[in-house]
This record gives sequence, C-alpha cells and structure tokens, in this order.
Amino acid sequence: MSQSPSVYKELAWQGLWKNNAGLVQLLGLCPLLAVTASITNGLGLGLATLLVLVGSNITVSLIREYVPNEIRIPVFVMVIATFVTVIQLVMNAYLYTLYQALGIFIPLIVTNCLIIGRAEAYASKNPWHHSAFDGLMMGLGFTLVLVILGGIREILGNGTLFDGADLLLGEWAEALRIQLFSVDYPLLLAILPPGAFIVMGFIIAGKNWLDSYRAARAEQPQKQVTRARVTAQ
Amino acid sequence: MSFLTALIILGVLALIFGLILGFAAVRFHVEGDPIVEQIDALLPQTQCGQCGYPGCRPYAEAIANGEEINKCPPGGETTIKNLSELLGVEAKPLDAAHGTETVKKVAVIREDECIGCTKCIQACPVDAILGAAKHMHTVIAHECTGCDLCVEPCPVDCIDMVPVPVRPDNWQWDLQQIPVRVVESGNE
Amino acid sequence: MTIAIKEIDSGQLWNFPGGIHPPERKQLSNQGSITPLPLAQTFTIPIKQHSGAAGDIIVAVGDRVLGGQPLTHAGLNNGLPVHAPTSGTITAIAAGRIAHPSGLADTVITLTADGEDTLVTMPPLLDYREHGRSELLERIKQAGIAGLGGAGFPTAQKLALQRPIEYIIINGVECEPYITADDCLMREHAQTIIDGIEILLHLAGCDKALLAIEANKPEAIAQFEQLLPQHPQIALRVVPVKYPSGGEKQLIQLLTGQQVPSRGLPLDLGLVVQNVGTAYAVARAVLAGEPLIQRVVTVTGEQVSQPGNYWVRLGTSVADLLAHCGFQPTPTQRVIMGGPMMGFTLPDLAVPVVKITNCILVPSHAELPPAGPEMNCIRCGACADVCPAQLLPQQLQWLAKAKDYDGLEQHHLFDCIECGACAYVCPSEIPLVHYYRKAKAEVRQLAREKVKSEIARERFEARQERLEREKQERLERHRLAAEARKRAQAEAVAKGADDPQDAIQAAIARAKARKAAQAAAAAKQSDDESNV
Amino acid sequence: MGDYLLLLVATVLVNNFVLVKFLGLCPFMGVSNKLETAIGMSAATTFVLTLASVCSYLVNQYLLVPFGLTALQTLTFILVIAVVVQFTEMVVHKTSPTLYRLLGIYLPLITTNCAVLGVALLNVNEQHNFIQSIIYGFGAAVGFSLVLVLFSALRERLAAADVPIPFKGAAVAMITAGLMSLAFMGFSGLVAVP
Amino acid sequence: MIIKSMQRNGLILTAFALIATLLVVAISVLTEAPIARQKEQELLRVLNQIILPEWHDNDLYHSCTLVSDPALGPGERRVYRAELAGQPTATAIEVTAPDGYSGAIHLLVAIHADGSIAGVRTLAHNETPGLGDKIELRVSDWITHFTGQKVNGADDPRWNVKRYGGMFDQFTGATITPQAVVTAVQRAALVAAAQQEQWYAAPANCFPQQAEVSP
Amino acid sequence: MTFKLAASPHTHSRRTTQQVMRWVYLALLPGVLLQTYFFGVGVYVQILLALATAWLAEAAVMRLRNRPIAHAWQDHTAIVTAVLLAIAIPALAPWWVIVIGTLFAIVVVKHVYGGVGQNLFNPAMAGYVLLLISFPVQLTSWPLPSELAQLPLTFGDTLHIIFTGFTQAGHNLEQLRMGVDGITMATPLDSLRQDLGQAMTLTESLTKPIFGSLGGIGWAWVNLGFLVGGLILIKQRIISWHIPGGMLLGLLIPAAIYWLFHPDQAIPPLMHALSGATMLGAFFIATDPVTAATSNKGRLIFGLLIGVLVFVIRTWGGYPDAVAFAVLLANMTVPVLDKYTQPTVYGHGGRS
Ligand SMILES: Cc1cc2nc3c(=O)[nH]c(=O)nc-3n(C[C@H](O)[C@H](O)[C@H](O)COP(=O)(O)O)c2cc1C
Ligand SMILES: Cc1cc2nc3c(=O)[nH]c(=O)nc-3n(C[C@H](O)[C@H](O)[C@H](O)COP(=O)(O)O)c2cc1C
Ligand SMILES: Cc1cc2nc3c(=O)[nH]c(=O)nc-3n(C[C@H](O)[C@H](O)[C@H](O)COP(=O)(O)O)c2cc1C
Ligand SMILES: Cc1cc2nc3c(=O)[nH]c(=O)nc-3n(C[C@H](O)[C@H](O)[C@H](O)CO)c2cc1C
Ligand code: SF4
Ligand code: SF4
Ligand code: SF4
Ligand code: SF4
Ligand code: FES
Repeated sequence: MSQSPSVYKELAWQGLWKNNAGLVQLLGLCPLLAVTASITNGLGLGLATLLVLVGSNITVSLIREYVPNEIRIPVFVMVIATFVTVIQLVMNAYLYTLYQALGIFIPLIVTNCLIIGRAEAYASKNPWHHSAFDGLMMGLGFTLVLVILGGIREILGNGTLFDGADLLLGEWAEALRIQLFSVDYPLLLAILPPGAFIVMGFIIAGKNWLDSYRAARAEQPQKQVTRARVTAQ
Repeated sequence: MSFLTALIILGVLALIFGLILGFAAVRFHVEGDPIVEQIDALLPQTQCGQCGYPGCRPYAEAIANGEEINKCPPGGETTIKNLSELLGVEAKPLDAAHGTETVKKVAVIREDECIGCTKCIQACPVDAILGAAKHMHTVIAHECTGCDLCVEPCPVDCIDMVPVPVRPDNWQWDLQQIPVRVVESGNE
Repeated sequence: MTIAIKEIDSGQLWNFPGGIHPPERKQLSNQGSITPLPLAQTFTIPIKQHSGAAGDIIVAVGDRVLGGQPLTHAGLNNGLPVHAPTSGTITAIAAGRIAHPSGLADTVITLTADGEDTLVTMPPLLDYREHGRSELLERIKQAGIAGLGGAGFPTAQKLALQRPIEYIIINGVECEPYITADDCLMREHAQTIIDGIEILLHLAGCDKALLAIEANKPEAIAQFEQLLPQHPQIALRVVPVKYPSGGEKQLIQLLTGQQVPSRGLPLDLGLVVQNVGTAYAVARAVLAGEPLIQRVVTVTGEQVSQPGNYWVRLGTSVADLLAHCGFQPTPTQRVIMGGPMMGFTLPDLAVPVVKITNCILVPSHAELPPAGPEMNCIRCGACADVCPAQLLPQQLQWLAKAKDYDGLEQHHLFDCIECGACAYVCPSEIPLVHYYRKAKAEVRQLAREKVKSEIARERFEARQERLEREKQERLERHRLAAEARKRAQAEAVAKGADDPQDAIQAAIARAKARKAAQAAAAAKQSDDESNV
Repeated sequence: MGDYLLLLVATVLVNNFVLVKFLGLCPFMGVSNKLETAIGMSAATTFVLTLASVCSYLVNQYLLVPFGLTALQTLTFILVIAVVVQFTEMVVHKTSPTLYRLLGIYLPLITTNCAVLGVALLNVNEQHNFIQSIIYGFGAAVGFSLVLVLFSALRERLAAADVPIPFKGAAVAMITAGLMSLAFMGFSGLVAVP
Repeated sequence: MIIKSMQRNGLILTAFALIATLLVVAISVLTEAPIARQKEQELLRVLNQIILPEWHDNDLYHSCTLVSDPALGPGERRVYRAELAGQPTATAIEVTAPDGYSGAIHLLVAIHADGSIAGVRTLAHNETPGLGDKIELRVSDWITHFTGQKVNGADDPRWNVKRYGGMFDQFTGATITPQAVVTAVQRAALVAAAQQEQWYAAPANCFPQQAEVSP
Repeated sequence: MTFKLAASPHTHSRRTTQQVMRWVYLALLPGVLLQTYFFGVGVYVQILLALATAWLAEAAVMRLRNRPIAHAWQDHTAIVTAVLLAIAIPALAPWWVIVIGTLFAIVVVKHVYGGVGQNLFNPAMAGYVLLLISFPVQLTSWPLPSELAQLPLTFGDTLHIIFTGFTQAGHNLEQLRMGVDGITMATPLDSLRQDLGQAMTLTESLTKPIFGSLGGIGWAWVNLGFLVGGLILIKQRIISWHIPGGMLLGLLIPAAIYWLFHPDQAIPPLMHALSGATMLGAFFIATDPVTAATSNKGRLIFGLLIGVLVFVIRTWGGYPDAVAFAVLLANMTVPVLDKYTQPTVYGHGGRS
C-alpha cells in the first residue's frame, strides 16, 4: 500500500487522458456518438455510465476469485446488467424526460464495451479500491469526452449550449442555457450522424496534436529501460 | 411481477446455461497456446535483451500475455507491423526507451588487440565468436546477429560494431546514398 | 501448355497488352558502320559480368597475359570466365568500379595494355556437328558467353537442360529507343548470325528458329530476307514497333501467343530466347575460337559529336570510349549505360564496358529532360494501360510506399519486368520502377533476414541447451566431489588422523571440493543474472 | 414477402446499424485494420447476431412476457447472448481450429458488441414477430458486415496515405466513417420506416 | 470430470443469476409506483396544456378509454375524455401520422365537443433536427396554430400546407413533416366528429396496465 | 563535373498532372457557358468564390504542415474541385454556402487524407452532400431558367442577392423563383418527384412550364454541353469510356424498364439522362481518377453501380437528384472493387 498514491495518480492520468476510453481505447463509442447531439445528453449518459462502471468494477473485483473462467463473461455481464437495470429503473422513476431522451442507450450501457473492457482488463486483476478508482477515472474521462463532443455538436448544430439542462438537473438549470448565436441555418450536419463521426475525428486529432506538442515542449528526460542480459557478462 | 416466478425462471435459465457451459468447457477443452510460437517467429532472434526480457522467446511469451509490441529495436517497424497484424492490435511507434532502430551491424574483433580472455565467447548468445583461451578470437560475420552483447564484457575494448557492408547484391536501391558527388569523374 | 505450332509456322503474330511508343531516335547512331575502337591504355575487368557466381581468379598482379587468355576460372555452378581483352600486364586486382547501378565497388582486374594486342584463340570447331554436345557447350562456356541482350545469363547453361525445345527465338527486336547495336550487327554480320543460330539449333536439338526484328529496321530485314531462303530452319518475323516487344516474355507472347508462366521459364513452353549478339558471339566462339572480349556498343546522344556503333573491348572504361566520340559534357551531365528506358546512370566515367553493355547514352538536357518533381499519384490508370505485364503499377507503388509486402505479393510485384513503360506515361512523374526495385530488394532482404533469424534462433537454442548441459555436468561434478570429500573424511576419521598420507589426501579433497563449490556458485550466479 | 424484403433493405441500408443507428461501433473501429480480419469478424457477427436475435425473441416471448418479467429483459438477453457467444467460441475452438484462428479473438468481442443486445431490445420495442426478428437480426448483421468490409478496405488504402500526423490512425478513421455515414444519408427516405 | 464442471459452473451461475434477479426485481418493485406516477404526470402535463383546466373538472388521466380506428393509427389508441359538470367538453386522442419524413410522428390531438381543435402536441417523432422538429413546441410555436381551427369535411382545401393552397405554414425546406401532421390532425378531427359520442359511452378501460420497459 | 544519378526510365511523355487537370476544366467550358446562359452570371460568382476559398484553404493547410504552398497549387486539382462544386450548387445561393462547402471539400475531404491522390471520397461531392443535408433550402433553390424568369437579373442584382440575400430592388430569392403562375418553381426533377409523390400522373406533371421539350428547359442544354465536354475528354484519353458508359447504362436500363411498366408514374429515361447532374456526373464527377476504380473492369462496375444508385434514389429515395450520394456510395466500394477486379497478370493463366 505504500505506493498507493502513485498508483492512484497513474490511474487518474491513464483514465482521464493517456488511455482515455473514448479518445484512445475507442471503447464505448456507440453511446458516445449517438447521444451527444447536446451537452446535456452527454452529461447524463456520462454520469450513468460512470455509476455503472464504478459499481461493476467494485463488484467484479470482489467476486473475481470465485468465478471459474468458463462462465467469467456471463457472470460479468450479468453483474453489469444488474447495475444497468437498476439505474435504468431509477432514472425512469426520477429523471423521466432525460430517460426518454437517452432512449435505447440506457439499457445498452450493458454492452458499453468500456465497462466490460475495464472489468476484464483491470477489475478482474486488481483489488477493489484500485478498481473503484479506476472505474471512477475511466468514467470521468469518458464523461469528459461525451461533454466536449456534445458541446461542440450543440454549438455547431444548434447555436446553443446546455439546451435542455433542466431535464437532467431540474428546473433551475434552465438558466444554464446559453444561446451563443442564432442563425436561421445552423450547420445541421453537426447533429446528424456523419457530424458525430467527423467532430469526433477532429477531437481525437486535437488530442494527438496536444500530446505531440507537449512531448516536443518537454524535452523528455528519456527513461531508459535496463537491458536484460541473455548471457553472462 | 412476483419475486418467486422471477427467481425461479432466471435461476433455472442460469442453471441450464451454467450446465451447458460447464459441459462445453470440458468437452471442448483445447490445450496449449500456439500464439507464442507465432510471435516468436516474427521476432528477429537477435537475443539482444533490449526489450527488457532475456531473449526473444521470453518477450514473445510476455507479448502473448499482453505486453506492448513496440519494445524490440532490432525488429523495428517491420516487426511491430507484423505483430500488430498477427495480434490485431494497433501498430505503435517503437518505444524509444528501449533504444532506436539503427542500421544492422556486425561485431568485428580487432584481432591484434585481443588478449584471448574468452569473455566475449561467453557473452555471445549465438556462439558467433570463435577462439580458445589465450588465443586470438574472431567473429563469424554471417552468424553474428549484431546484438552487441559481446562489446561490454571485453576488458580491452577491442570489439567494434560496424555496419553490415553494402554489396551490389544486397544493395537496397538507395540512389541517394551512392557517393556520386564525392567521386569526381575521370576526365576532369 | 502446348503452343499452337500450326499458327506459329504460318507466320501469325499475336499482340501483347500495353506498351508505349516513345520517340525512337535511332537514326542518330545507325548511319555509319561499326567502327573498331582504338585500344585503350588500361582496362578494368570486373570478374563478374553475368548473372551468376564469379569465377576464381587465376592470374596475379604482375602477370603478363595475352588477349583472350582467361583471367578467371569458372566454377561448377553458373560461373563464367572473363578474358583479357588484349595483351598486357595485370597491374592490380582490387575493389573498383563495376557496371552496376549501385555504383558500389567489386573485384576488378586492372590490365595495362602493351599495345601489341597479341591475341590467343581456341581451336576453331568448324565441323561442330561432329563434336559432342557437351564439348560445344563447354566451348561456349569457356568463351565466356553470357546473353548479350540484357540479363547476361550464361548461354551454355540456357541450352544445357535436356528438354524438348520447339523453337529458338532470336531476339533482334531492339525495341528501346536510341540503341542500334543489334541493328548494325545484323546489317553487317547477318551471315555470322545465321551461323550462330544454326549452332544454337544444333545444340538445342530442334529445327525451328524464329528471328524477330522490329519493323523499323528495314536494312537488317532486307539482309536476312536475302540470306534466309538458304536456311529453311530459320523464319523471319517482322514485329510491329512497340516498346517493349523485345522483352523476352513479350516477344514470346508476340510470336507464339503464349505466356511464360509466372516464376517459370520459356523452357517450360519449349522455347529459348537468345539475342542476335549472343548468336554472333556463339558463332565466333565455335567457328573461330574467339572468346568474348569485345562487343558492339552504341554511343549516342546529343552530347557526343560522333555518335555511332563501335566494337569495344570489354573492360574499356566509359571515359576512354567517350573520349573517342567527341563527348562534350554539360554541367549536370547524365551518362546512361543502356537505353533511356532501362539503362542506369553512371556515378562516374571509370565504369568499364562489360558483356551486357549495349549502349552509352549522353543526352543533352533538352532531349531527355530530367524528371520533374515527384507528385502524388492521381490514380489515373495510365500506367496500368501501358503495363505489358498487366500489373497495376499505381497499386504496387502505393503498397511499396506502405511497405505492405503481403499486398505486393498479392499484386505480383515479382512479375514486373521493370520495363519502365509505366513511369514513362505517369503524369505525376513518379519514379515507379524505382519503387519496385526498392521493394523487390526489401523483400529479398527480408527473406534473407528471416533465414538468418531462424539460424540465430537455432544457434541460441543449441547454446542454451549446451549451457544447461554443462551446468548439469558441473553440478554432477560438484556432487561427486562432495561425495569424495565425505568419503575421504570418513576414511580419515576411520583411519585416525595420524596418517600423513591421508591428511594430504584429505586436504586435496577439501581443496577440490571448495573449487567445485565455487564453480557451482558462479554458474548459479550467472544463471540468476540471465534470468533478470 | 415484399414487406420482409423491405424490412431487410431498410435494416441493411436505410437504418444501417453502424452508420445510422450507431450500434456496434467499437468492433467497427477496432477490427477494421485489415480486410481479412474484417471478413472473419463479419462472418462471426452474422452468425451470432442472427442466433441471438432468435434466442432472445424466444426467451422473451415464451418466458418473460407470459410471466410479466419484462423488467428482466436486459438481464436475460445479455445472459443469453453471453452464453451463445461463449458456447460458439468453445465449439469452434475445438471443432475447427482453422476457423477459430480466423475468428478467435473476435468472438469474445461480439458479446460486448452493443449491436447484438441492440437487436434483441429493438425487436421488443418494434414488436417484431418471429420471422421479422430473424430478418431484423440478419439484416443488422449484413449491414454491419457490409460497412465493416468496405471500411476495412478503405482503411487498408489509408495505411499508405500521407495523412497529417495528428490525424493518423483513429482520427482519420473516424472521419472516414463520417464520410461513409454522409454517403449513407443518401438512402434516407428510401423505405418508409413504420 | 464433466459432471463436476457442470455442477460447479451451473451452481455458480445460478447463484449469481439469483442475486441479480433479486436485486432487479426488488428495485423494480420499489420504482414501479414512481415510474407510473412520472408517466401520468408527463401525460397530464401535456393534457393540461391542450385541454385547459377551465374545460374540465374530471380526472382526465383516469377517464381514459381504448378505441381503435385505422385513421388514428395502428392498434388501440387512448382517448381521454374531458367533462365539465358532467357534460362532454373535449377529447384528447393519441394519433399517429405514419408519413413523416423519417417515420411515424406520434401526436396528441384534443378536440372540442363542437369539432374545433383544442390543441395538438407532438409526443414522439424522428424528424430531422433543425427541419422537421419545428413541430415540437420546444422549438417553434407552429403546432399551436391548430388551436381553434375546424375541419369542414375530408376534402377541406384549407387543411393543407400553404404551398399546396392550404392554411398552414410549411417549414422552409421541409414540407413533408407539416403536411403529415396536418393531415393526421384532420383525420383525427373527422373521426372524433363521428365517434365522440360513442367514446363517452365507453368504459374507462385503460388501467390498470403493465409497466412497459421502454417508450 | 558531377553526375546526377536517376532511376530509369530517363525519358518521359510530357503530359503532366497539371495538363490533365487543365483539360478537365477546359472541357467543362461548354456546359458552364450554357449554364450561365440559362441561370445567369451567378454561376461565375460562385466559381470565383469557390476558387478563392480553395486556394486559400490549400495555402493554409500547407502552412500548417510546413510545406511549400506551391506544392499544393501546382497540380491544379483544387481548381477542378472548386469549379465542380460551384457549378453543382444553385447560382444564386448565398456566398457562405459555397465557402463552407469548398472548405469542407478541400480541408476535410482532401487534405486530412494527405492531399491530392490520397482522398478516398470525391471532395466536390462530399462538399455538395454536406451542403445538401445542412442547408437543404439553399441547395434546392435553383433560379428559374432565364426564359421563365419574371424578374430579369442584372449583374449587380446577382452580386447583391448572393451577398445579402436581396436584389437591389429588395426582392428575395423566393420571389425571384416565382413562376408565371405565382408558384415557386422547383427544378424539373424535384417537381416531378413531388408531383408523382402527390399521386399526379406524369402527363399532368409535364404540363408545367419548367418542362420544355427534353429534360426541362435549360437543363437539357446544360447536360448536352457537359456531354460534349466529356466526349472531348474521352477523345483526349484523359478518361476512358468505362465509367461514363457504365453509369449511363446503369441509370438508363433500369429506368427504361421501370418506365415501360409504370409509364405514368416514372421519370422517362430521356429525362433521366438530360436533367439534373447526369452528364456532369457521368463524365466529370464519377470519372475522378483518384476516387474511382482503376482497372477497366472495375471502372465499368463502378459506373454501373453509380447509375443504378442514381436510379434507385431518384425513384424511391428522399432526394430529387442523387448523383452526389451515388458517387460517394460508390467511392466506398473502390478499394474492394480494385482488389477483386485486378486484371490477370502476365503468366498467371491469362490467354492473349
Ligand atoms: C535465376 C535464373 C535462372 C535461370 N535459369 C534458366 C534455365 O535454367 N534455363 C534457361 O533456359 N534460362 C534460364 N534463365 C534465363 C531466363 O529465362 C532469361 O532468358 C534471362 O533471365 C534473360 O532474360 P531478360 O534479359 O529478359 O531478363 C534463368 C534466369 C535467371 C535469372
Ligand atoms: C523491357 C525489356 C526489353 C528488352 N528488349 C530487348 C531487345 O530489344 N533486344 C534484346 O535482344 N533483348 C531485349 N531484352 C532482353 C530479353 O528479355 C532477353 O533477356 C534476351 O533477349 C535473352 O537473350 P540473351 O540471353 O541472349 O541475352 C529486353 C528485356 C526487357 C526486360
Ligand atoms: C438531411 C435532410 C433532412 C430533411 N429532413 C426533413 C424533415 O425532417 N422534414 C421534412 O419535411 N423535410 C425534410 N427534408 C427536406 C426534404 O428532402 C424535401 O426537400 C422537402 O421535404 C420538400 O419540401 P420543399 O419543397 O419545401 O423543399 C430534409 C432534407 C434533408 C436533406
Ligand atoms: C477526369 C477528372 C475528373 C475529376 N473529377 C473530380 C471531381 O468530381 N471532384 C473533385 O473534387 N475533383 C475532381 N477531379 C480533380 C482531382 O482528381 C481531385 O480533386 C482529387 O480527388 C483530389 O485529390 C477530377 C480530375 C479529373 C482528371
Ligand atoms: S529486443 Fe528484440 S531482438 Fe532483442 S531480445 Fe528482445 S525481442 Fe529479441
Ligand atoms: S558476436 Fe557479439 S554482436 Fe555478434 S551476435 Fe555475438 S555477441 Fe552479438
Ligand atoms: S500513371 Fe502515375 S499518376 Fe497515373 S495512376 Fe499511374 S502512378 Fe498514378
Ligand atoms: S515497369 Fe513493371 S509495372 Fe511498370 S509497366 Fe513495366 S512491367 Fe508494368
Ligand atoms: S459501445 Fe457499442 S460496440 Fe462498443
């Protein structure tokens, strides 16, 4: 446990940026592209995914030792499905309009590749508190992308930001709505399916550019891996 | 809906599925993982250890267990590309922390300086060095993989790594590298 | 695959896909007759001038040699000897310029001529039909004859295989612009060529030869039309002007309608293709005993004032050759060995004329402007339209850039004959052929590396096994030593410590055991290290 | 008959699962580097998707609905799918090593392909009958395979393109998918969706 | 061997399935009531917009009856009957316009007892955002233009978009969507005129209904 | 003296990419001139706007990539893209329409892929489709052919309406598009589609003034103009006949069959051939070498595919004209087509 802080730091760095689920691992793309016509939808789905991710990571990590390999996947997806159904029911009960807006993508959180991916790749090999934190960071990273993508698409395609935030956050949030500009003919493409892909492509390119820019700026103190010797010296 | 029907139905369903999978797991059990062999076949077999593993095969095993594929400098881009195709993962640039892809080299022992200590023989993973104790050693050039593991142990520093000579028959059609402009023409 | 003998005999011609019509510019060099080039002072003779292994050098520096004397001895494989082009002294045997696009050095023999030009020949075999097949083949081999048409494949070896041959095709097409060496040879030595063809027919054991000449060589055609009626075995085929109808595979398709199977040989169709120059050289070697020490070389281009065809001794440097032709170099002069389509530029003029050198081209800037900047391929397909091998050059180029070797394989890179037709028409001025050559070299290199890595692995594994075995043996020794010590101690105890002999024994045993233990420990340590 | 054909056309082209409905995108991006692997993935997905569509229809129609357990749909469907996939994998692994080599690493991926669960859920939502469910599952799979194969061939060609560095890899692939989706907009309105 | 593996896998999977089911069922029982309430409130919110409170004093939500008429769309449709002091005042009908630009448009159409339109709202649609979605009140007030209009028979020329000589605006660039809505409302009004009386006679038979999983 | 090493061949037939592109935009001239005659000088304004945008965009991209700007300009492909996009959109569309479209075409569709020759989709058509789905109103508001126009347009008016949306006299585009009968007129294909959709018969619909003799007033002539230009390109061996031939066959054969069976509900084949962007598409757009199949067999299939798609979308789809969509859809299939239509290579079993 002595190295824990650095473990957490590394997990945060991986989840939020370096190995971001949406931008780098390209997991969970379906909801990522499908529901991000507005920033509100993105945020809502991001938070729902985050909850499921943390929950499933913890659970999987706790049960990992009791599950034989052959039924590993069925059990994991069942765990996830339970969480999703629960969240779905709760949203249906208390966030009805948002639930309607997100449509089929709520039940589809089950198959969000991100969740099963983390369960397999991380939670099934690590203790629960690390897994929980990993879920949190991966989920936040994912939400971040959802929000950015939603924001860009909403601005381009609608000229607004936080349109319909009240659906997610309650009446008060109506005040959040920002009309950035109002043209008669917004760039419809941005909120249509092709726009989702293209804007996403540009976001990924932006991240790559930032990374290479930073790499160029920081004259990296190259870490050198020690060579293994095959033979005697 | 009632608790009981739900529990019974799902329980029975899960039981059946579990039985099926349990049956299949044994009935259709397959031994062994041929992927290591396939990976190993793609590695350059230089045995240089730059990947951080003692030899190519251990690295192949590590890759099969999820290690990154971009750690072998002697293999360079070609190997990474082949591995990425074999494993269906994205090709990444070579991890500079392990070194960079350089021109192929061979070891050459400056024979007049060699004191015959046999240290290099022990170091060479492919037995490419010939010689007996207290006698001059030489490198069999075509067996040498250029791993440079023999350089460090040599107490008198008489081993050089020199680029593999380019001959007309292994020339890579690199017109830019021909020393034309250096060689002046005959009739001037 | 059987060839349609009836149609072929009736004189039918087929066509091959693609092909181009670049400006011919042959009149530049085909006006006069073939002039013997005055002897140069020094000759540099690369020991490898054909496709195959070089022979072993059988002369030493300082030796005096006569013209026509072999300088190397051909080995068993596809080696060929090279001969002294004239009499003189061997002054160096070292790495030097060879006629290769790489400009890299290889072993060359330098001969300083004595100016007397004393030649030796082998005994003529005028009644060659009386001599054995193997004797004739040996003569052709000893004369150092390699195909003079391009690839320089040893002629004797082409004919050595005992397979039924339907036709010998004599390639007098000379489709590449500028070059007129074969043309002039045919005009002046038609009879010798016919003799050579007869010898080849005799060797091949077949009775039909097709002599193909492109329609733009009326004088050569006239010569043969006049002579051939006396030689019913040889049929003349005048083929339409199109580049590259002189390519072996294309010529076969033109004359027989058949395609040489990929990776196969013309022999698979019962065909052998020989250049007219080769036929001439065979005739001279058999009927006059002359080894191959000179050939016809076209010197042409606007930067020489006396273009034409010359009899040039092999080993003459391009500088000496050009000096006789009124060479006026421009600042960025290109000197091309070979024609404009398939030749290569020389890194300097020290390069010698060799067996496959058919042309030295020194164009002015205006007549063959250097290629413009390479632009991106626009996939216009012009290249595919002209490719005689029906390849997709743009695709190959793309794959070569991507280093997709599997894709290159699927697109049959190795069926490209490097004719350059594609690059000739490419509007984006992409040096396509260059990409293919590079890619081919890379593929070959990869194959070599693959073999090498396989060997390395085997050696590594063998070594590991050996080390393991040695370790086991050491441990075994250690165990034995320990046992011996124990035994010795036990014996010592049993005997009482007062026997000095025993004390010494025990000490020795202890020392031995300690050494063994140390060795074992060292071995263990090194193992530990290697397992990091 | 005509209706079924229309449903097929509509699922394959007009409402293409990947480009219009945004389902199954992860494998679409993930296993489209090489044409060969894409074809393998297509075959595997087609098999599993059709089978899962049928199985989940049966489970839903004969177990969940009669007993009023519709809240358990997601749970049950995903269980069915996971088991179908797992079972297929094991069987293929044993019986046909060559096929397994081809499909091996893609089969587990299919479980987490949301297209599969999507088909099951959409079948319920759109109240498809048995035959419609089969067609819908098959159509979705064909649509997936079609764009996956085309996309991977496009990406193979991209491999050598001089793409600006930040766009290399996933970014340009996304944009390509976007342009494909743009092209697929041409099919909109072709078949009226009920 | 096989038996053991089967037992083990079967039991573990069953155990997990049981726990999962238990959880899901428990939550679904707990949320059943709020969900139903949410649905009711959502519907009521819309209902109250088009049938103003001064037009009724009965429990609109529970005054629902099921009818079926191909002109209203496939399957059973809900009709909410408003009464003021026991007198029929208006009905709100679920209507589907099948011919929207991208699929069916689901509407709620309220019609006064005198045949005039009390109000129309869009419940669900897939029209293109920015073009066809102007039928949502959130986006534009176009849908309110129906209020107060009357239908004079099936071939009333005014019941069309302006481009085809009607009285309703089309949207620039999108004629199909408004046209679909207009004709659907027109059909609903005609059906209502013919059947409203029967509807009031029918029993309130919409509830209890089973919880649906998705919209 | 130093020698320059070069790879063979050392000679080259001198038709460069630039010359190829020049032929293409010169061959567009007949069609463009006719289009200007019928739809006004707005066509030129659009072309100029597109060219300016394209050049600036290429320059900007080259700057960002630290490459010489001339590198992108010298091949003239951007000119072809810009001109094709400009003549594909209505002559009086607002200025920002063509600017957005050209930017998208040049930056996203062409240079994100690395520039000339590397793009997978036809830039001009991708730009057009972007505009069509983003601004359907502007993209379908074709001005009336000059013979039918109520209000004559001066050059000043044209500029005014493109940049401000109103003529100098204050008319907006909608008013300009009003026909004699006071009803806004759509393009021939558009109005046919709507009329047939409204259950009118073909003969009824064809009585509208927009339908002249063949493919609609003006449109038929413009198509013939492009046909002439296309034939010049074939003559010059810039394009081969396979793609245009395939596309026309793929369009006309199904159209004719369908028309025979539904004579009064289908667009007649001749109308298919001479209206919309048929000829432009067949000879100039589908033939874009970069995004088309390369072997002749592949080209034929590629053309046929486009033709059939145009027919299907025109007949049952949601868009009046479908050349752009069809071309993009066919672009997607090119790598696969190329892969499976390789000619038999010498020595691999083919016969001569
Ligand atoms: C490696 C190699 C092996 C060959 N073996 C034979 C052979 O066994 N018999 C034969 O008749 N020709 C053989 N050839 C000669 C070729 O068929 C051909 O004539 C020669 O490559 C010259 O052709 P070119 O100048 O068109 O390239 C061989 C050529 C090469 C390169
Ligand atoms: C593109 C191309 C063009 C060729 N043109 C000729 C030619 O015009 N005349 C000729 O004799 N050989 C030409 N060759 C060489 C022939 O392919 C073949 O190697 C030669 O005729 C075999 O005869 P040899 O072994 O006697 O040289 C050409 C080869 C290629 C690849
Ligand atoms: C991407 C796209 C989406 C469209 N969405 C709608 C829509 O939702 N509703 C609609 O009526 N028309 C829509 N249209 C417009 C139709 O294609 C068609 O042009 C229009 O309905 C005909 O009306 P108009 O005569 O006003 O142009 C859309 C067009 C495009 C390109
Ligand atoms: C015959 C021909 C047709 C062309 N058609 C198009 C076209 O439809 N759209 C376009 O953007 N560029 C076209 N180009 C130009 C060029 O090929 C195109 O910009 C490339 O796609 C840019 O990489 C054409 C060029 C030629 C030679
Ligand atoms: S770096 Fe490459 S060559 Fe060296 S040992 Fe590792 S795998 Fe082998
Ligand atoms: S000789 Fe030296 S460089 Fe060569 S393989 Fe042996 S250890 Fe490596
Ligand atoms: S001729 Fe040049 S530009 Fe045209 S397709 Fe071939 S390589 Fe590309
Ligand atoms: S060089 Fe190769 S690819 Fe080019 S035309 Fe000749 S055979 Fe075809
Ligand atoms: S989220 Fe849909 S396939 Fe991954």
